[in-house]
Amino acid sequence: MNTIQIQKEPFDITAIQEQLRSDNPAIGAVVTFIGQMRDMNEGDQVSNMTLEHYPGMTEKALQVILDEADRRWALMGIRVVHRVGELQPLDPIVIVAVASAHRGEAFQACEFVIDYLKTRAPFWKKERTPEGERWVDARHADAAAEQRWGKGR
Amino acid sequence: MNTIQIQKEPFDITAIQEQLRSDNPAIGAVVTFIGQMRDMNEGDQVSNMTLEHYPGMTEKALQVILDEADRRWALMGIRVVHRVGELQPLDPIVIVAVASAHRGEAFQACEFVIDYLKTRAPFWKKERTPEGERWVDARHADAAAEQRWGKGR
Amino acid sequence: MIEVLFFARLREQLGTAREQLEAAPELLDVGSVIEKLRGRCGVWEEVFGDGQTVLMAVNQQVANLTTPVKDGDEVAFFPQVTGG
Amino acid sequence: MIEVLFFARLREQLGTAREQLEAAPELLDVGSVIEKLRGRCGVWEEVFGDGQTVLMAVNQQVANLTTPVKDGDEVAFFPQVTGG
Repeated sequence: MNTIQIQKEPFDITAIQEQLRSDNPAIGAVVTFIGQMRDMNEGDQVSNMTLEHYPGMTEKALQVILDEADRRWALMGIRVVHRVGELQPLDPIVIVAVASAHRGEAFQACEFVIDYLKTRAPFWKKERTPEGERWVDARHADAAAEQRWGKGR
Repeated sequence: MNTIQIQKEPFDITAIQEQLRSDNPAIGAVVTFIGQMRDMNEGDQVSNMTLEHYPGMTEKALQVILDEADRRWALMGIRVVHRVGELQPLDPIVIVAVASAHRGEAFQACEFVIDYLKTRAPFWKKERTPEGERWVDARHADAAAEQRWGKGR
Repeated sequence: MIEVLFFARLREQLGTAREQLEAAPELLDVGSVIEKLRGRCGVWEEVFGDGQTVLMAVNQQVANLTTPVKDGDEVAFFPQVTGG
Repeated sequence: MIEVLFFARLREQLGTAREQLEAAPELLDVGSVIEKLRGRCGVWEEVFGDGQTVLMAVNQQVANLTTPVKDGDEVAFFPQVTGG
């Protein structure tokens, strides 16, 4: 019911949402988060980015997050696709799409999944700026966002 | 920057999101809500539905909601498309797509817009069930969802 | 003239979508328009009777019983909304 | 053998992505693996030194210093994650 994909290739936003939403006529709400690359970070221009991950652990970590979302809310499918490798500004990095009968659950679960992904899934961003390459630092905001959800595991 | 459309025709989910997200390389997050027709309501099978609205007032009511969202959060574009007329199960009814630099604001604003739309925009659903046609009753859950946002106007 | 509109369940119950009311000194607010409509008895009394939830708008903005009404205004009555 | 992996900034600082450590009685948990790596001095001492935030996993699950390690395990070290 839930799927997780890590890939170098761009993903097809339409296909992901269409396949999820047309899966079941009991679905009343689909909430989708798309995270995309910004051309600025911490005040510097960013021309491109490389995303590294830990193959194997990434999928396991995401599976744990999706299982927890299913435990907390009555959902009808979650799709997560995350890109790795080279990215340009405006490229989608990640999509999280959640289907449910009612919107409240879909909104909460979608935000929960991306908040946990940001702090628990082993991805690392390296940016290229006019001053050279640099690894992106973890944001305090992400840890705070995750903590909102309380003790989950 | 924000657009509102009321139409009989199906809307193009892809085009709406693509146009919004590629508008500005400072956008880091796009949150999309799609509400679609369910084949069941209040325990009855629903074969199709007619959506009526109040032309003129609908657009004004939605404009007020989007203006309020812009006042509350730092957003980079909102798209609302709502269908009227005949609908079948699985048909998308409404899409609300919100772009922002960061995801927290996009999530909140998207949920705010749909919560207010559900209680303030003049749309009415009439369902066809095996027992005949019936107007859908307003859900208490929608009024409760709206009230979460406090006094906005 | 005051343009009066009815939507959804109200439109069906009343059997009319729109009518023109002659402006008159006693039609000074939405409440007095409702009084006039209710005076027609029958289904009108039912729809606008006590305990019925009827929402109202003047010139396409949400209104209440004390919202003023004047010649040329558009007054609408409808049930609770159920879009989205 | 214990498979040891390094990612992102750590991989670059240490100049290696992966190595095999001989299993040994004293390598009983992640903390003792770190002790051994830190003993190499130079950049190793820096990366695993006090005050550095290094996250760890055993067999692809988040671990901490007291997580047990045995022959055949995969132990990974990496900085705070920044995906999404």
